[in-house]
Amino acid sequence: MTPPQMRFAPRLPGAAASSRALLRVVRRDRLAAVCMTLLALVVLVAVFAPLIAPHSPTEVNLSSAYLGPSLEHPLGTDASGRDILSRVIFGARASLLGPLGVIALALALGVSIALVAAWFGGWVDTGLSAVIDVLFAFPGLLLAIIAVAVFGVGLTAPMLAIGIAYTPIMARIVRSSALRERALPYIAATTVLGLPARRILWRHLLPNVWPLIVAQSTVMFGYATIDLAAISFLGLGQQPPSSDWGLMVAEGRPAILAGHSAEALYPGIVLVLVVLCVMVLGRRLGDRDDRQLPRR
Amino acid sequence: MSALLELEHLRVTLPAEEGATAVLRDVSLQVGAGEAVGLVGASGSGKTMTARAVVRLLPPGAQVGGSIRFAGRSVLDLDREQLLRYRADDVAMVFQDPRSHINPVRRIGDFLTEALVLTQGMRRTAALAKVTRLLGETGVEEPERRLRQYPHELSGGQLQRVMIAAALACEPRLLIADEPTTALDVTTQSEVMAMLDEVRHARGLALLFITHDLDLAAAVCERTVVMRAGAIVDEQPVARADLLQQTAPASSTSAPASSTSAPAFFTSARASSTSAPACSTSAPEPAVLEVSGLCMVFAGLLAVDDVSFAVAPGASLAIVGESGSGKTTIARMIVGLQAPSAGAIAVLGHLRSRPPRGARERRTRGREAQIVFQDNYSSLDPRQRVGDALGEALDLHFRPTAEERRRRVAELLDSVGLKQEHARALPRALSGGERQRAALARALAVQPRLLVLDEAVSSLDVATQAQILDLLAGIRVATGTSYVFISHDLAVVRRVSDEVIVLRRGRIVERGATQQILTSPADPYTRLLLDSVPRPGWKPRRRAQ
Amino acid sequence: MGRASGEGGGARPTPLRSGVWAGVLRRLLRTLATLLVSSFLIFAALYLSPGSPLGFLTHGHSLSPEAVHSIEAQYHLNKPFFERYWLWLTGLLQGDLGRSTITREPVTTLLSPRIGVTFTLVAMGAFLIVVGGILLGVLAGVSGRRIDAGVLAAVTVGMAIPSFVTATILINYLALKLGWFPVYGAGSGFADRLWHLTLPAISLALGLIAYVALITRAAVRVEMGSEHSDTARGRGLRERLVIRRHVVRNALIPVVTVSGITVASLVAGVAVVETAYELPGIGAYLVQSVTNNDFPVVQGICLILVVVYVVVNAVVDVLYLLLDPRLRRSR
Amino acid sequence: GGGSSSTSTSSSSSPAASPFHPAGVNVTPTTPPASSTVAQVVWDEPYGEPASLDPLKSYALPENTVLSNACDALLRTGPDLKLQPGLASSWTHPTPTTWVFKIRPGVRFWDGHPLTVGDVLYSLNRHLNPKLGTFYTAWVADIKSIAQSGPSEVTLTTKVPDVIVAQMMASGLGTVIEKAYAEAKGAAYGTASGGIMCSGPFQFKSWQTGSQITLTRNPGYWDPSLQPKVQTLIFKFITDATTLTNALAAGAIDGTYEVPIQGIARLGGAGKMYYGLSTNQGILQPIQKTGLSANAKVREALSMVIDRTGIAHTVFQGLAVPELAAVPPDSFSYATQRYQQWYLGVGTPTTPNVAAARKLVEEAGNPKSAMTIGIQQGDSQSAAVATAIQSAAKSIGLNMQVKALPTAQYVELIFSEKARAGIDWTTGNNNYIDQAEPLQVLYYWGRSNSPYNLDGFAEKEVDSLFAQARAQAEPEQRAALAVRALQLWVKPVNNIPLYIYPERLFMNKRITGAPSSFSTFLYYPWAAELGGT
Ligand SMILES: Nc1ncnc2c1ncn2[C@@H]1O[C@H](COP(=O)(O)OP(=O)(O)OP(=O)(O)O)[C@@H](O)[C@H]1O
Ligand SMILES: Nc1ncnc2c1ncn2[C@@H]1O[C@H](COP(=O)(O)OP(=O)(O)OP(=O)(O)O)[C@@H](O)[C@H]1O
Ligand SMILES: [Mg+2]
Ligand SMILES: [Mg+2]
Repeated sequence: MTPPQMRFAPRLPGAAASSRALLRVVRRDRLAAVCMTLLALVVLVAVFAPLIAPHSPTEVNLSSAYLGPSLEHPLGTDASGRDILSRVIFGARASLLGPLGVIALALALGVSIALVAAWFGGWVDTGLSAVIDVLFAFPGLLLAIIAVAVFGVGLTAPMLAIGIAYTPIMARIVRSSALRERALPYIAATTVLGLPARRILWRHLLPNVWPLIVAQSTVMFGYATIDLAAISFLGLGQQPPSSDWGLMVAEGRPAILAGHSAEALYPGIVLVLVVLCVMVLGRRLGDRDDRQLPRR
Repeated sequence: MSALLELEHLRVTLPAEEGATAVLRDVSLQVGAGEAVGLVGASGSGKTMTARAVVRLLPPGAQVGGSIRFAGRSVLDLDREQLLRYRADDVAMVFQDPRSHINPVRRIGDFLTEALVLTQGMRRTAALAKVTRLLGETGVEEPERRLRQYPHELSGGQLQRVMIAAALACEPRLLIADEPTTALDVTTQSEVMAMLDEVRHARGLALLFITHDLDLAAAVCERTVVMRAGAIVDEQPVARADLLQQTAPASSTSAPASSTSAPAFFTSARASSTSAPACSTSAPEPAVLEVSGLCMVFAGLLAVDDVSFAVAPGASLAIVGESGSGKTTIARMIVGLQAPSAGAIAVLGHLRSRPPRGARERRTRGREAQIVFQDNYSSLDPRQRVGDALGEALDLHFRPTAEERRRRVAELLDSVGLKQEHARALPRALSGGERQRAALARALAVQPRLLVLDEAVSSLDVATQAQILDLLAGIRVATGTSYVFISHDLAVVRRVSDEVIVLRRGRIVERGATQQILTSPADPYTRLLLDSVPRPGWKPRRRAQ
Repeated sequence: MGRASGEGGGARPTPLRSGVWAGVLRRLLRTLATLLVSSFLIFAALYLSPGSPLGFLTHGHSLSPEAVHSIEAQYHLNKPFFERYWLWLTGLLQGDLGRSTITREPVTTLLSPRIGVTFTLVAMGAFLIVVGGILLGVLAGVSGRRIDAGVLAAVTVGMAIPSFVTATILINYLALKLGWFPVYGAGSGFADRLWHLTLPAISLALGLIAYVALITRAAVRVEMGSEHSDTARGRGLRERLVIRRHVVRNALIPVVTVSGITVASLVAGVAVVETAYELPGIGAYLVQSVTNNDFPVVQGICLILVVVYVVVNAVVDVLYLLLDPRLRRSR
Repeated sequence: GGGSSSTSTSSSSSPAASPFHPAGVNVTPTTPPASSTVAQVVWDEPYGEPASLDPLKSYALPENTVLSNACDALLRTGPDLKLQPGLASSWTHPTPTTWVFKIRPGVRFWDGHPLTVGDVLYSLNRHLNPKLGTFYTAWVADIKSIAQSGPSEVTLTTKVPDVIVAQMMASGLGTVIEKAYAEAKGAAYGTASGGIMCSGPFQFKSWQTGSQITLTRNPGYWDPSLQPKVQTLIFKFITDATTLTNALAAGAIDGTYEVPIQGIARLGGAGKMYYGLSTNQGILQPIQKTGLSANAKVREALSMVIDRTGIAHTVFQGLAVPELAAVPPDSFSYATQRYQQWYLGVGTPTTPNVAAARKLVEEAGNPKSAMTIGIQQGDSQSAAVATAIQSAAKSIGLNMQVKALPTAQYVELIFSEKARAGIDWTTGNNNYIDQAEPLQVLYYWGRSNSPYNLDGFAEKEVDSLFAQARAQAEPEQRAALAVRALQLWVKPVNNIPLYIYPERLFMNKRITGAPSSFSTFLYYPWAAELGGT
């Protein structure tokens, strides 16, 4: 027989359920399908960037700066003669990693705080809510700027800061949803059955707030992408020669003056498209969830 | 005299995810001027949809076929202006749930006068005077003050009266009342129905009265039609009390003989369970449940006030009382979901004044007492299959082998009258009754010594109710499980309990043997409560002034 | 049936009007506590920062030890942490935010000319967000599929475009190509300032207009299909009246909250927009001061932004408390 | 001084390629003189807002661009980069360690008070007071005293014989402010609220921090040849290339030095570009005493493989030329031929020689560890240059990283060992020398005890030659010594030369007249020449 600890080991809560929900959304909805495909493509491109990119994103060739589109350079080259397509492709890594980190942090912190607060209630809830309140006093971008002031430029500090800034939002949403869920008799029933708190939290409460979390995370991913791009734009995020899309837009901006808009244009378009798709998917997931819950 | 309202072969189809569903398939009925017609049917049979079709307030995308005629005019052919006048002058609707049908952010006075001012062109002061009078007529105390209040400051009963007053304000010819009392407790229901009846007669209103309670319909209507699955069925309505009477003996003290109602599983498992005391009949056994001086205060509200009682092994105690009297609160305290403000609860002699320490004590307490909740819509984890829910309970308490678990789950499903396929179903795919049975099966899986049933059968149809009650009785005899049975349904109470306590505003007003209380109540409140329950030949009455 | 729950039971206790004020007072106290903790966090964070403010003071030119010492004394660099925090805090209460390590001017002197620009920008952004967002949302909410889908699409795109991208586009087209707006500067005088800040305000607001519009649309949708709206329709009220009296009024409650929070979040967005348009506001100055390690200025600006953010949020909460007679809110 | 500058003042057809200035660029230290008065000129400070207008703290571009018009120094750096008399009507060098400045009579501060020797002494001695924290510490270290030596005469005594410190009397070091005013203001002197009090052609009117500095014409300016023609002179602080270009194109800003290169194409219709002399240069400076960057072979290989022509053509769009030794050739204001000859003979390649460089790297043992170039955040040009260097290093198997540092950290590199940790090289736009004096290069980076000499270069011979040169007042002889020292300094590649570029000046159609040279706009009342076309 499996030891008791093993039996209550947390499975990935609702992962199957939410991927199923995603599939359902995609099957019914052409726009969502298009977005999904696009995002999948971007992720694939990011993962296999070295295989896909025709050139190295950092390979400078000063004699071939500002080339127009050609077979060799489908999107042309930038001020240093680097291949813009390759930079955009590698930029997917730099640009998606940050938001992923943000979401991971906001999820881990926010969901734990929320579940613990909702479950234990009383002074635990009061204390954690106070923490959430204080965190809530800092808009994401501002916290990121402070983090840069303290820890210096780069990806890590703004990413952590925005993750922390998103934590209270996630925590509030999850907490209220968990409180609502917690008040329902099925949770009471599991308590009366004698299930340990850990199991109730992981196997019953979390899976039921999970769709909301997924929808929220998706939308947050969109915002995190924009916020991190803004930080890069301000020169406080990733630094040259990174191919972060926000940074590329910022770097490419002066070249527009001289009529070379490609370096700013393409990463800008990809950035907007990715955010757009993520937002559309997030909203659809949220909608979907409402319809799916039993009518009460 | 031709009918005021005439529905002929009314069909309504609603757009659904795949194709369209016919919500109403074939509805034909007539309401004469000044006539009261009852429309009865199970939940989801299409009663509300019929009412909405009459005022052409169907969900977007609805397709309507057949005809609706009001005073000879075809309602479906009215143009926009005519439709507005028709709604404003001819029909009025009292909706099912007043709390959600009255704008929560506008004052009561605003709600009441809105139609008068905006559709009848009445001056506001005149309108206010009129609705004040109407409110008084419908039995709302201090009507002037109410006008300045917001909906949430009124009780459900008061709000329902406001809704009726609003419907009467424009002096319609036909009043459609959609389950106007479902949300109310029996005593209030009786009052509201009496008021409605009075007002209708006084004004010669035609009434289409929608309810799922046949006795209630019979009490106020001249004629009753029955609806099932979107169509009027041409059959004589059956009173549910009769059904209960037929299928089960009136007294539960005599053991129900059928061995099938208590499956082998319960007896065998209980016998093998070492922690549970043997079920013997030896005389001075300690009470399974002992409650003394129990109090519960919610933000200044004394919800439970000094309640004491005991339940002996194998006994069944019923708690009755109007809505809000504290029944559920007591139930929750017994199983430890809520800590009492004062007083003591002991189950099998173990005090439950503090939360359980550690997993072992949790489990022990789980085996001592279980509960089946009032609200079947959410008493099961919406993401857990029924079989898994049962399996989880079994795993926790008995650690069966996979084989054993499967067998026991099958037995449990069988015993509550569920099919084996239901093991794989998610709660959302179950009907209300099926969900309730699954919840019951989960509670039974633990083989508790005490089972608290909070309105556990109220949402079931009569036949299923009878079956479950049989099962409960069987288990009680076979295993000596004790019950605390909460219900407002006196017929059910009569059938399952030996003893009754009557609760009013958190206090016990009367207690005693079931038979005695139900037949000759001593307390006036108990009498009122009994009088308010619709039954054949019953008439709603206003509370004695 | 399932609805026969305790919900409809006995009359609820009538909430006293004083209940509202108690709520307001509680919110106020919580806000103050939050602000105090935030001020501590801001101070502590920058205290922990590795770089020394001395670094920039000398512009990379070496400094004599005496000069270093006098600077340290002037900026309390040699005092223990809590004493420095205390000095800073008590200074704050007297309107003293310390001195910039770079210009050696009082931070308040440095910020006062910049705050006007930022304030106007935020006010204009807030106006655009509230008016534009709510109008678009109501339009989408009450209209048929076509208009709804159109607004929805526009709004979603608007939400996905970062403000620095719109800034580039707007300057290039509306300011340079068409010459409708100035390409640079914050203007002087009221009308001129509004004219100068129009494009920045649009950049600032665009994504958030979209957000408010979405929320408004959803709220309007809910209220359009709400049962109490149906009651009004069933009583023969014209659709126009139903929308005005029941849909918009009720939808306003969540919308006010969201608009408020959104407007509050503008204070962070100004950093990006002011930098993109090179406006002399405190947002751009914050970014500049961060790169210059001018900690007193960073602390001062962060504090101002956080105070505005927290206070606006608190005001919105109170507004909500007053707007919704049900007062059934437990955060 | 003596000798002619390397510039051609002819503005005929576009000049042919030269190793000193880009082909097609007409370098003129002056612009067509102004012929009319103008009510207002809005000028930009592309490096941002000054931190202070106190000469003690004005040792950077933004401060001096403004200050040079408001406050007179003893000397000026003229458009041809040669020293001119300022508040000192003449100066002599009686002994190797003394400099005597004759203070011009009849000069008045803006408030009407006469400028006295007392003010001069007060101003100059402020730098010697360690409590006040001058930014000119390195220079002050060589000054022994500044004292009155006659009724209108001031004597500067240096610790060692030194000609170059006297040249610095054209900078903040020699700037004169009103004693009474400065004492009254105390620490607030030079701040936006404290203001300043000087005698320059433009007087300080207001400083709205974050937004602008406003100067107005000083009607009583003492120099008849530099009577300002602009009534109000406003400085804005736009740093973003795009915004600045747009503002210039739209006429919101009238002119600026250091015009953003990418924007020049856009400015055609709005006004005119001018190119001037410059003592600025782009170098790759090693800042560690140990590690790979200290390895002579690695340095040489790197220097060999950098595509200087590419950088000049692409990053600077043809507005720069490769630098052949880490001394800006426009600084060859005397003994020009001797210096130029040396400069052209150093032999730094302008296009990459990968094969030879590879060999050197091999000889160095094919090092695998990484080096890092630190650049200033937001300096897009240096970022592009660093990226090009990174790519070049990669081509010979060297691992080079680029790290952008916040301004504060970047400037800290110079004096904080801690800040330097992990950074091997830096490149940026702040490696200019203040005066057209090649010796300043050695003063900063060549002598062993300079605080700016970060890689620990120490060569006794260089030190001794430098000491002799700085003592030598005679230009040709000084140049001879300087060239010998420089040669020793550049031999084991030290600062790696990258590019030089003429100063870029833009004035719109309305205005003209400003001199176009770098360090003239820092140490000369350039705006007094500005006026209507
Ligand atoms: N807006 C809607 N869209 C789609 N289906 C609906 C909608 N409203 C009701 N239905 C479906 O129509 C059927 C009839 O619903 P209706 O509300 O008329 O039932 P009812 O008889 O009033 O039940 P109850 O007693 O529970 O009120 C049900 O199956 C219900 O699920
Ligand atoms: N968590 C709570 N907070 C505040 N008041 C509560 C809470 N739970 C119950 N009450 C109040 O306590 C009283 C008793 O409620 P309870 O649910 O026990 O009634 P009930 O007898 O079960 O009614 P019903 O028949 O409607 O289920 C009611 O007035 C209810 O509003
Ligand atoms: Mg209904
Ligand atoms: Mg109850």
